[in-house]
Amino acid sequence: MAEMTFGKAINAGLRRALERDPKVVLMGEDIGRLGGVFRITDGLQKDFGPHRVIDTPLAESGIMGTAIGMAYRGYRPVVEIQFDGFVYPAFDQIVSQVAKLHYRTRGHVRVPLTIRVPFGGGIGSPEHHSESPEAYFAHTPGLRVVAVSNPQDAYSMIQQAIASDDPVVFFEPKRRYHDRGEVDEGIGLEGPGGLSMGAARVAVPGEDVTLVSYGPLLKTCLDAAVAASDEGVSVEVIDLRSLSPVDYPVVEESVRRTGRLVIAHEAARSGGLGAEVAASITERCFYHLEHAPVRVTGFDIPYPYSKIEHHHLPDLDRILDGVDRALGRPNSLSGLEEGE
Amino acid sequence: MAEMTFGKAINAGLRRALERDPKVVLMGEDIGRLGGVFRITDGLQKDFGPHRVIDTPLAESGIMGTAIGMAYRGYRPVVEIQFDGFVYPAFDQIVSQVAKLHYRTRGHVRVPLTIRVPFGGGIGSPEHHSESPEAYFAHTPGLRVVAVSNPQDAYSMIQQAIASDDPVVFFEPKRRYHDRGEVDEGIGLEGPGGLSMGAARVAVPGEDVTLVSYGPLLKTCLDAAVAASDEGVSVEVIDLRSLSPVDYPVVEESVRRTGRLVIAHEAARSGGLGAEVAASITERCFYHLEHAPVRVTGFDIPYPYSKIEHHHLPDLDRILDGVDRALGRPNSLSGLEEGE
Amino acid sequence: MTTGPGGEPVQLLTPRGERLADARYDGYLADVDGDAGAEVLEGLYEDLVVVRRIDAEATALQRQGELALWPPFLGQEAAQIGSGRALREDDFVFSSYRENAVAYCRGVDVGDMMRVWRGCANAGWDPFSVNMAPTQVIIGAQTLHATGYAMGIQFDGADSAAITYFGDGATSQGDLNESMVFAASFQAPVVFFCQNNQWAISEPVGLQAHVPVAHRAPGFGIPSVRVDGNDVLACLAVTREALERARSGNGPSFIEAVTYRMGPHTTADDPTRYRDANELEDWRERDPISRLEAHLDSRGLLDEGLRGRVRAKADDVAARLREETVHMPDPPASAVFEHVYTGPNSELDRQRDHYGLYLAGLEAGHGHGHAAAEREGAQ
Amino acid sequence: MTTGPGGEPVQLLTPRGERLADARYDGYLADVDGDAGAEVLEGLYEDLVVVRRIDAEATALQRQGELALWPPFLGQEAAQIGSGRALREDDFVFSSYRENAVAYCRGVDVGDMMRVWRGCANAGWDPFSVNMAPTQVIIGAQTLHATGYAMGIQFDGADSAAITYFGDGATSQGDLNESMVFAASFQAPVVFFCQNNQWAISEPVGLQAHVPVAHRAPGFGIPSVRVDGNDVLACLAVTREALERARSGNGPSFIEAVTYRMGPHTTADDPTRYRDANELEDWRERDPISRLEAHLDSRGLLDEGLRGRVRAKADDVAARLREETVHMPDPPASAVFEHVYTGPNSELDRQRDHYGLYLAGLEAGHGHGHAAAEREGAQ
Ligand SMILES: Cc1ncc(C[n+]2csc(CCOP(=O)(O)OP(=O)(O)O)c2C)c(N)n1
Ligand SMILES: Cc1ncc(C[n+]2csc(CCOP(=O)(O)OP(=O)(O)O)c2C)c(N)n1
Ligand SMILES: [Mg+2]
Ligand SMILES: [Mg+2]
Repeated sequence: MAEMTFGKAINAGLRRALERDPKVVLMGEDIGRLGGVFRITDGLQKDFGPHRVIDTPLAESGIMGTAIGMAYRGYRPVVEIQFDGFVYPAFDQIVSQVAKLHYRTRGHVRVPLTIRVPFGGGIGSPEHHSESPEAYFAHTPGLRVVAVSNPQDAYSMIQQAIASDDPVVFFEPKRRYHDRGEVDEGIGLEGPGGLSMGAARVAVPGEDVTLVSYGPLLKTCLDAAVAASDEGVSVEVIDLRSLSPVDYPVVEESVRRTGRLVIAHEAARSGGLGAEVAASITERCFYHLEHAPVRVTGFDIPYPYSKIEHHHLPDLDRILDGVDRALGRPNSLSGLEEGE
Repeated sequence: MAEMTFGKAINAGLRRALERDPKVVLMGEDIGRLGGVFRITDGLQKDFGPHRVIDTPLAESGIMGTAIGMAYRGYRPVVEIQFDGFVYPAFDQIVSQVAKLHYRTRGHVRVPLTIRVPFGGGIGSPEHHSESPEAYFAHTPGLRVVAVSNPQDAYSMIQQAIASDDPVVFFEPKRRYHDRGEVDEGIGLEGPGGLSMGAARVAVPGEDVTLVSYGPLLKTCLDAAVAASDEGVSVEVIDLRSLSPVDYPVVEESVRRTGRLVIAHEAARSGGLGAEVAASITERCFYHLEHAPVRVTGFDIPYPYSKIEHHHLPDLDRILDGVDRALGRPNSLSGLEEGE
Repeated sequence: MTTGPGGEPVQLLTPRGERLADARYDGYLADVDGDAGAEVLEGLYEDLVVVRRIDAEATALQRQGELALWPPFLGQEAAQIGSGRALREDDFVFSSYRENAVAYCRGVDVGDMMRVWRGCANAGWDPFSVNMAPTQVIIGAQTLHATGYAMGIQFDGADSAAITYFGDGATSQGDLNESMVFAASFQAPVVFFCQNNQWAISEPVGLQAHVPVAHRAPGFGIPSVRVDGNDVLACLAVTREALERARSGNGPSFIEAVTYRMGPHTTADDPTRYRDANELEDWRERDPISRLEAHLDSRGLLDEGLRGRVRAKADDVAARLREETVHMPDPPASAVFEHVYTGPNSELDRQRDHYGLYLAGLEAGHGHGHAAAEREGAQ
Repeated sequence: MTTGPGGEPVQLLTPRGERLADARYDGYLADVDGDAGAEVLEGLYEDLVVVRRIDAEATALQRQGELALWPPFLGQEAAQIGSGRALREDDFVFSSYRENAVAYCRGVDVGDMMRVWRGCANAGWDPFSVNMAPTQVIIGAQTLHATGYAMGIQFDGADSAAITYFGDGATSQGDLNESMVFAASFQAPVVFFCQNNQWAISEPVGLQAHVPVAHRAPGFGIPSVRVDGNDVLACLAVTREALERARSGNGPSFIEAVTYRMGPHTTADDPTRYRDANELEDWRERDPISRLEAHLDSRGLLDEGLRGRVRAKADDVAARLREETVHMPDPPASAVFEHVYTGPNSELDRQRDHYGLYLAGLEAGHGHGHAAAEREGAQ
């Protein structure tokens, strides 16, 4: 076990993947000498050389498209998108090629690509640096989509994503890069209970309400569980980890016990992951639900500038308010509830 | 009133828009001399000239980006994307520019763009010609998203979309282009009850189940209502028309009466419009629901080749099966239901 | 940009079939000009005739309802055969949808070639069995795959090359231009082969490119050549030169083959709506097959023996194509769910299982059966 | 591609301040060379000094925590002022994020200029009040807007022009290349102004462009020129020529201004991680301001009077900038919901109303108040 930052944990996971398989190559803007704008690839070009850690021209469609070509050639590219907002120029190559090539060729061509996307807000950046585009990818069949919430998962899941023969969009909560945590470097391609990448995790067990999240808000949800417990409410926090497919059995088991579900994410409310989780859990547990699933999300707005971003981002209070709403508590003030 | 095809109705609506406002320009691939691959712009370049109906180079990001520039200059561009699958190269310009520019500039810059997208499957085409990408855009704040299901709406709503000062993604169900219907050419920018573009429409009133759809499947839903009524089940069919924002009061009022909701679309199930409608209606009518909302959708697969596309596309039987499921009927065979 | 002596596209065979000497390119046709040249020329002739026959047969099958669609390459045979025959087996091809004559050169089975166009698959063949990627519909997308593949060749230290085919319309797409940026930057062993057939559906090349297409590449640091795309020898020679450049570590090349799409864009298109019959007539005179025939004739090779052999081969291929196409089995429902992922996927597997139950129920007479009845009625 | 006589970038002022005669460009500097030239030169000098001061003040404000971020243009003043001062009021500018000296030329208020960088807005100014689009973060995106705007000018029959600024890194993006396709195809009155400052964050220009950037445009049919970007007169002259071409219906132009980013990419960047101190030293000798000072001096214009006036102006602008920045009011919560749409939106309006209720409740002591307390604690 070693304590390390979230960012360092990804770096260590990438290093393991590069060591393990000579076909693993990293591609992206500024990832070489600079080590990436977040220093996630720090030192890797120096140690593995410019053909393993490749600074590319400034063109995201180009990066994605050439990575696909490298995959045809037997490589296992790990693409870094510098910030969430810059993934859109590559959207066509991701949606029409990366996601579809294995299906198109009836299994002949595998695209074991990992697309690393630092995502989410809260770092005081200008526009396009704080997007939460995960729902676009979760709605794209052929992709696997994961989001990590802590250094251990970051370390293990990046290796699992790279080892996956399916393309994986790997979301990293950039505002947590400097958070520290214990990392067992023995947990790599498989965890104690098998792959962690596809498996939702009960982060805090509880009895009254199921609180589901992923990525950057997981920490806020953990705080919410503590705060709620001070008020006598027992919150079960689930870290989805995989956003496509969602590991519903874990959420279902929890909601059958609690009868109440809150889902929190930074992305816009309409058509976000929360809608999918709410709809699927309602289908699976309708007769166990005591209350409609509650969504605590960003608003349906473009990401706002940094002086007001704290209004947009669900914080501890809004998540607690969501928990109250799920409990049908009268002090709830922001509900989009029946009858209002 | 005149009978015309769906395609001709859009053509007539475009013509009215071109006549009404000299700042309206059409842009796209092959829309001039050829009149578009579906002939939707047939005759318009001849009558309005090559500066009003502009054949562009073959580059969707370029079309969208130059259309934005034209909007800066006071124009009101109507962009044709030749097929749904070709909208992705323009995704960045749509998501990061079209959707955000008004917000970015605190209202100084308006982007009254209409993005016409022939969408959906069922026409026996090769890959990339049968996509249903509406959920991507409905999850993008700043855009309005509509889908038309019949010639009258096509004629009226295209004019309303063009007149809107917000950008509108306008989905046209290409497999219905040859369907015929009555069109009242008096209903243009405003209908008898005001704008139709934003307002969901009760296409068939009913009492037992609310069946919500839009675009190409609306016709199938109408057929389903007839078939169900033969079996003694009264289905209320709602045509959403606007996918962002969804006109929830209309759906809510219906579900409060029926207690049962089915949502049908061609797009993949996970993260589709159905998830959003199911989640929102559950929030709004939880205590009125007799059954979990039921989704009848395409599978979570890339669009399949034409010989098997009929399996993927919800058809009359699958929609009726969905209605059965919502009614808790035992002959339902395909439910993703609680307890299975 | 390299052109012929008069600034015209490089031509080694005139429309009348005369072999023009060329200081730069003759070296690349040593086999053609040498003693065993007859065999090479006859091979090319056979290829041209056979692929034209494939094209005609596919067009006919579409008219007969056996194919859903077909993109004819009529008129573009020399560009595709000339370049396709320059390739080595270990080279890799990334084409668009119109390069079925190249696919023929790669050894793609003619039945597999029709699979996509009949609607029986999204890709007709195993790309690794013929070293050719599947049909690409998204204009320009494949050019990046070729460049990435070529980067992989380079990292592997191999001496093969990638080649990518695309149309004049594709030159407007960001992806093609980004491909050239990457190819130049990494000096990747990739050949950009543009078939400028003058049209992108209804749009003339002048709308895409204000100057000749081949001008584009040098601005990216990539040498280019403009070649007569209806001259199979010239296409062969310039492609060989480009491949040699790639193999010897000298980076990418760009070839503009000036040709003409004699048919419609696809069988769904009606070109009379947008183009002039005269244009077609002009290009008919530059037909790639008559040109090679004239040359063969001038070398005394075009006898009835050759004609007969080639015709027999074409008949044979066309018959096989038809046979394999019309008997292609419809894929089963289960194919819908296969190969989305390489392994299990909880959500999709659930959908598959439920749909299986649903179908089984329908089969057993449960459910409604309206749609199935309708489909049956329609057949 | 046009270059100076030796194939070097066009230079009209040597680093020592000598004015080089140039048959092609002298005509564009008649005002500078003429009797009233002193005024023009002094104006340019003032601009250069003032914008450098703006840059320095903004950098300082960032270090003091008053700005969240700042992208310095230190070293690029001549490219921006030379081109910016060539523009007419009715021309329209589409820039990236680094062209704040151009914004200064357009008359943007210095407080507004800081708005984005303080995090008080996504766009600092009303684009239509200064005919300059807002800061663009997505690399290359604005070049298409410029081209479309120019198409609009053309359709309107006006004689103004659009100009778009972008970096060397942007030349790799599909959007810039598609812009050139559209501009050439429609012969749109647009000027592509590339500030090649040698770096795209940590990536040297050679990774993006295998040959000089200015080579790119002619392949699209767009005339280009390579200019010394640290020579304010040369930048002025070549931009005037390009604008004249645009106004007279002769289509687009491409300018590569060869310059250097003397500072970090942004205040968040540490360039010592990737570049050589020597390089910086070399470029320091080509400083755009010292060069103009040398020239002014050689014309006997650089007296204490001028220096004093310019310094006073710079002091004044800097003071105003600081003042407006530090007193910029924080926007209200309601701003979050404003201007997403031009009119009502049922879903968003509902979210706004509920959030209003929620905030009012928090204010009144309902709810939890943890996060608010935390934020307060942090301040
Ligand atoms: C991204 C994208 N946009 C539009 C289309 C529709 N489309 C198919 S073929 C074609 C014309 C292509 O012309 P060209 O590149 O010259 O190739 P050709 O068909 O002439 O061989 C168009 C516009 C597409 N397939 N992909
Ligand atoms: C589409 C996109 N990709 C990546 C980035 C991140 N990024 C911001 S600036 C920059 C470098 C730009 O270099 P250049 O175009 O030379 O302009 P300069 O900063 O030198 O003025 C990068 C990679 C971005 N803003 N947009
Ligand atoms: Mg073509
Ligand atoms: Mg730069």
